[in-house]
Amino acid sequence: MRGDRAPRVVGERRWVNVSFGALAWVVGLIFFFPVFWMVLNSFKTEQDANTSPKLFFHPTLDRYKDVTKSAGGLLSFGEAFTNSAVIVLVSVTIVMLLAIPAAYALAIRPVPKWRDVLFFFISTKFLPIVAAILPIWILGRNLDLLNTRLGLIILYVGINLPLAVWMLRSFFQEIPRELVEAAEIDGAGLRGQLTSVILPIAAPGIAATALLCVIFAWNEFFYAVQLNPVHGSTVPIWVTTNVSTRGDFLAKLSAASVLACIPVVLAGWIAQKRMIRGLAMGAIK
Amino acid sequence: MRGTRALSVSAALLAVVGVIATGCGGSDNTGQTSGGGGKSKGGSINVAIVDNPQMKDIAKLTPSLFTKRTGIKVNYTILDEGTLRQVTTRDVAAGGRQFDVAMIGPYEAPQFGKSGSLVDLTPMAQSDSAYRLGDIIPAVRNALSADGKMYAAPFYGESSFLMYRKDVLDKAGVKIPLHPTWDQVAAAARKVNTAKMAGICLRGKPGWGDLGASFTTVLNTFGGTWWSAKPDGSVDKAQVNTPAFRNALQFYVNLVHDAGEKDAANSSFNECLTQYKDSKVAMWYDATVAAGLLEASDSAVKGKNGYAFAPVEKTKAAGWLWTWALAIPKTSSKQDLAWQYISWATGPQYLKAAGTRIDGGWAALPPGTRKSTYEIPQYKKAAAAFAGPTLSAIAAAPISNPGTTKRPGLPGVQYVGIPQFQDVGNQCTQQFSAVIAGRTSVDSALGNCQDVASQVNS
Amino acid sequence: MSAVKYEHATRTYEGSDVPAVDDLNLDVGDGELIVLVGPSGSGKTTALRMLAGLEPLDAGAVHIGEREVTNVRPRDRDIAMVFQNYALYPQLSVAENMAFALKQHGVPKEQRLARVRETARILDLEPYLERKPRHLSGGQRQRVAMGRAIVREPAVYLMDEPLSNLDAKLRVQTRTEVVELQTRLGVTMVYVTHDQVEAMTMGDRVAVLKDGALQQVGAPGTLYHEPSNLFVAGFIGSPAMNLVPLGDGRPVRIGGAEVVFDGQAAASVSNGSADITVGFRPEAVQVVADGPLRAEIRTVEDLGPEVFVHVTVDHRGDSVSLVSKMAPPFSGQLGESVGLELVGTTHVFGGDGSRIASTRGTLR
Amino acid sequence: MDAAAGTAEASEQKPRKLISPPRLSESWRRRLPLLPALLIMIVLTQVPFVMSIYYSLTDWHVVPPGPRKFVGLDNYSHLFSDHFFGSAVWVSVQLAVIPVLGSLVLGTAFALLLDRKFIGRGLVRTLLITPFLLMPVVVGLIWKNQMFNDLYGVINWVVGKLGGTPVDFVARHPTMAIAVTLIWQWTPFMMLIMLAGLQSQPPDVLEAAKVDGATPWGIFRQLTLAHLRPYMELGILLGTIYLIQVYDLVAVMTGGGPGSTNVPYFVFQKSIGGGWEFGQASAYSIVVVVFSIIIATVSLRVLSRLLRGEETV
Repeated sequence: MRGDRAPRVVGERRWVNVSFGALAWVVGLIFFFPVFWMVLNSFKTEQDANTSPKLFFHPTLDRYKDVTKSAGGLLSFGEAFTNSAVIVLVSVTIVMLLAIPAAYALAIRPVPKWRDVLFFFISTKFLPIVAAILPIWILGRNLDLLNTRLGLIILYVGINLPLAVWMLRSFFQEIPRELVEAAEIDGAGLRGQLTSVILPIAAPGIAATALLCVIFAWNEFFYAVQLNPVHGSTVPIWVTTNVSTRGDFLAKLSAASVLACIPVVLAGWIAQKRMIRGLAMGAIK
Repeated sequence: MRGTRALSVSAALLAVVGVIATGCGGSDNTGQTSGGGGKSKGGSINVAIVDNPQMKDIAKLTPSLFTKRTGIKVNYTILDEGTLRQVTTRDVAAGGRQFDVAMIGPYEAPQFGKSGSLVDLTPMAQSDSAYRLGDIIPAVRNALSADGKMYAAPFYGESSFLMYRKDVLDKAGVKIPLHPTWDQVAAAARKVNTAKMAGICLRGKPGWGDLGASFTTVLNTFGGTWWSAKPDGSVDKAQVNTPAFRNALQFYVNLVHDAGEKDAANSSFNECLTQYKDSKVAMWYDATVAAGLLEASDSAVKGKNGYAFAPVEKTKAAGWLWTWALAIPKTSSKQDLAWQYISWATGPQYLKAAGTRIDGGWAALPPGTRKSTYEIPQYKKAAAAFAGPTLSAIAAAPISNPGTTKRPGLPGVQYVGIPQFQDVGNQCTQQFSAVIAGRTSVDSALGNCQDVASQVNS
Repeated sequence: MSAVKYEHATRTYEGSDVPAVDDLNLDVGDGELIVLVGPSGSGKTTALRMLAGLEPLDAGAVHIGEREVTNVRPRDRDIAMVFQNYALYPQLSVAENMAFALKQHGVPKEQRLARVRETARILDLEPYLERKPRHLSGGQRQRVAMGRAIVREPAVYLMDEPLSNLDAKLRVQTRTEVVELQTRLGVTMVYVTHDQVEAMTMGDRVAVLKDGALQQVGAPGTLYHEPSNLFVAGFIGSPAMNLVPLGDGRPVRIGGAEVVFDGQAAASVSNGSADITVGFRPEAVQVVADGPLRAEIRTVEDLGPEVFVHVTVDHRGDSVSLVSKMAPPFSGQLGESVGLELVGTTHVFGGDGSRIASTRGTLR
Repeated sequence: MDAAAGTAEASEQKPRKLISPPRLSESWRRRLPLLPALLIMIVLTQVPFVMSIYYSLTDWHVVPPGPRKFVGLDNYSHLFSDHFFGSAVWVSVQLAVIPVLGSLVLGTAFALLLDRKFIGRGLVRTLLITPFLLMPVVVGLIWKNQMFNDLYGVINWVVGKLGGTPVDFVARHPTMAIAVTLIWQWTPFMMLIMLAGLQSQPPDVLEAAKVDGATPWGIFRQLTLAHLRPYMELGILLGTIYLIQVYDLVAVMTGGGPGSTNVPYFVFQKSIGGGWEFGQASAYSIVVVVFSIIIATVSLRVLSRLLRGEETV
């Protein structure tokens, strides 16, 4: 927090900066309100949650107990969490390991038909997922990948790779060409250029890309429920088991959702630290 | 300095992959069997159930009451109604081999049974004395059978009836007979309707199982039908553009507009339950299971409710029949284990054992499947206020002749038992919901619905 | 009336307690080209940025003309700045880059174009006016950056090591062009560089900074011949001045030979007891066949007009290296033992590094 | 899986001995880093795509389970006359354009706010990112039941307090209700991209502009906006790609209907959402893919500057 204190900008009247800071706070709070309301609901009884907005109520942790209490055979939060963690971490790591060299080959040392390659990558996202599920489910069944973590890992690599390649390529475009050439003259191969020049400069971009991949993979529900309803079920499936078509469920759902997004909030917070400009400046000087 | 920082980042990334890759490889296959937890004495089965409170209760009691006794481990997949239907239908119809037991309704049971996707449970049920097949309420058993073969064992049953606030209606001097007509109910609703408390809560959310269910019961009793039937009972012509259909829809829409609840076009069971318990509506026409929730200990309206049969117009009875039942897909390789589970889950012993172990107490037992449920003394006492009306409503459900004319897809009251009805029902209720929301007119909705319905040929 | 005035200007970056610029007092005359020079981290760039308004002042004040601008926004200071990496606007063409400042001040379009075209003519950038910066060479980009400043006709020009990214030959050529331009336009210019050759050749006056403190300001010659302290002596001049620390030993001896000072300063030095350091420029020491101070030739650098002879002297046990500037031809061979003779001025620096005396010295 | 990912690493790890590996031709040396990603994408996405094309040429009913009969282009014939599909496409267009532009404008504004230093900047940035961290299903339920709800919604509670009459947003204006929810959910996505874009702007250019007399607004209008343009286009492209796939928000908030059924929900209804006609559903999807490719080709190659750049060797 202290690092954020506003440096005095010459000639800028104090209140200008303070007002922008205040505006940012106001916007942040308004935008955050629905999430805050959800968190608030997670501490209410179903009765309090399903009636007109109540700010003052006696909080209870029962909803968290209901949600995490589980018996054998039922998908528990722990099991869903480990499944999701393994699937997301492995798939995003593979995506980044594939996307970084690919982006290098599309931005810094572009391959001959790099436009068509980029177009191909994005075109893979045009088929509506609701239709893609038919062949994917049948392939999964025939390859015996239904209800396995590996199945979803492979699928999430396919889902996130185009996003990662496109974003990284845009951030790699920003890298001053002469810095890469300088590293190359020093004898740095692909890995050398990556570690010494590209990663430091593009760090904000890489962090943003990795974060978005984690978010998409962590929150993916449709493929997960269709392919892994029994084993290898992920956190989103666990969250929706708390929805009920007969009876109130809002408070329970809020509690489940709060637990579900804690890891992603952490990922977001960690990624932000990488997104501070400092790094980029270091490399250019 | 900057070089080392970047190096540490990529090194960390590679390390993570290394650890995970080995871990993943290892955990990957355990992932497959972790559910199985190794081969215990009885083996393990995969069961898909809907996420209603009664189903969650049995899922929580399974390890202690079933697995301990039989050694069969049960992996539950709990999903909401829509997702469950997607996953189970494909598994049963397209051979997914993911489930050994799937929870389906009376809409699917006869169809899947006839198409040979489900195991006929009748022989097993008859030979299993503990199951007491005769104890099942006839209407419920018939709804789940085709050509005399029972394809799913009922776990939960519900009909539809009218619930109303006795105190509010008495104050307004309104009397509701035990067998009311829709005109009487509409008049009462309009009489008690105030800004603070709406007259009646009727479903308006699109979906053949939401607005579709309530509206179809009204359609039947108003003498309308979705399709006419050929002599052999198969689909003939769409009847959406008939006066009877239009009257039913006009009546339904007018009643909702005049005395209906707020946010009607988005309301279904849950929304109406919330508004009724919150005293925002005086009357409510919906599933009988609601009574259990209204009379529950923590309900604000406990003891203030009157129950009446589903209102009629041109027919003697109009209440719908729905049951969630457990079926065994033909593709399952553990049909014997599956039946052992089904006979326990839907048998009489579970009902007796669960009474003291579930949160809601005796009143929260799965209703509407067995006559013996209604003879359990503790249940009769706990569910005194609604047990009688529920049982009689279910028994009276006219599943084989819900309307005034011949129609296809019997048995079935609030739906037409043909595969195409799901899609037609969804698209038409989307149009009707838009009418309730005031976005389209009755005529254009009926026109669109007629187009969709007439694409169906037997 | 001075064009630019630093008055006790001080700046301490957050998180560090050592001031980057410490109590700087400096006056710049109207139309003068003053060069701020010093090693990296000496605070020269910070001082420039304080004048530009890109760095706030923690104490003291800055004046431009008769106006105090300490808390005035950069855009209201009527200054122009050329950055080390040129900082050209990547998306704008050369013409738009040069006209940018005028456009911000609402100068009408035709007038802007006229002034841009005029400046482009001076810097022969006319053929490139419509190009984008990324399509220009380093030298062209540097000239566009210059053009951007000239078009504005500001009160003061600020230059932050503008030539450091050019190749050696282009740097020398551009250096003279900048000086010509500055004299022809008669504008005040504050020029920052780390290259002391650039400083000596361009500056009317040169200000040497070290660790945020002003060491000395004066004409290039003064700095060269009368350095105020040890640091300035060592920093100015290439190759650097020969400096031999002698501690408090008297009489003053280097290696085998004694140094005799003439003139009244000699008395105060020879019988004082403070630590002293003796220094003399390469041209102040000559290699002779048999001088009183014996030395051994280590390397000989023949630059054409002059030859630099690097020798080592055995001084109190460890070998001290000295350099002498000889006129060609020079016949000494590596490893040959020769004598050294003092011909020019010898400077004497006290314990605190300040210069005590500068007189002729001879070795005996 | 990891073996494939490893190829890019392995070929580099060989210690650079004096005699380097056999000289790959220049274009192949450039292709090497791209190969793993490209091959994996081809395998993962084209196999299902080809299967989809095949299914679209068959009449395949799953309920009641019937065999797949090859029917050629029958599925495509009545597709163009289906006005429900037409209105679904129109809803999809609305649910892509409005949220993308809305979240882009808001995202850029928030990124600018966050690019300055102020007390608690890190916390505010976390607050602004959270909407995007929630599951779409949860977002839909929160907004439907707690924000838009006619009786219990917070918005109507505020409207009521201000003396207005509560409006049933989701029922009366389904498209706008979903669009607003999508804007709320996707603004952080755009903000993230814009923030990374802002921080890749060379700082000395900004200082030069300040010295040259540009006001903060002037700097934004003339320099920052131009610098951000590729990032905006990237945000629009990626945002649109994901927004035309939105399906669970429609299902949860409105359950479909005129003004809310978009193409994915329409295809869902045709297939596992009740129609169980996999043949027809695939046909509609292939048409969607064809249209998307046409639109993307036009927008990427003509309008956007994302693919511009010097042609290589």
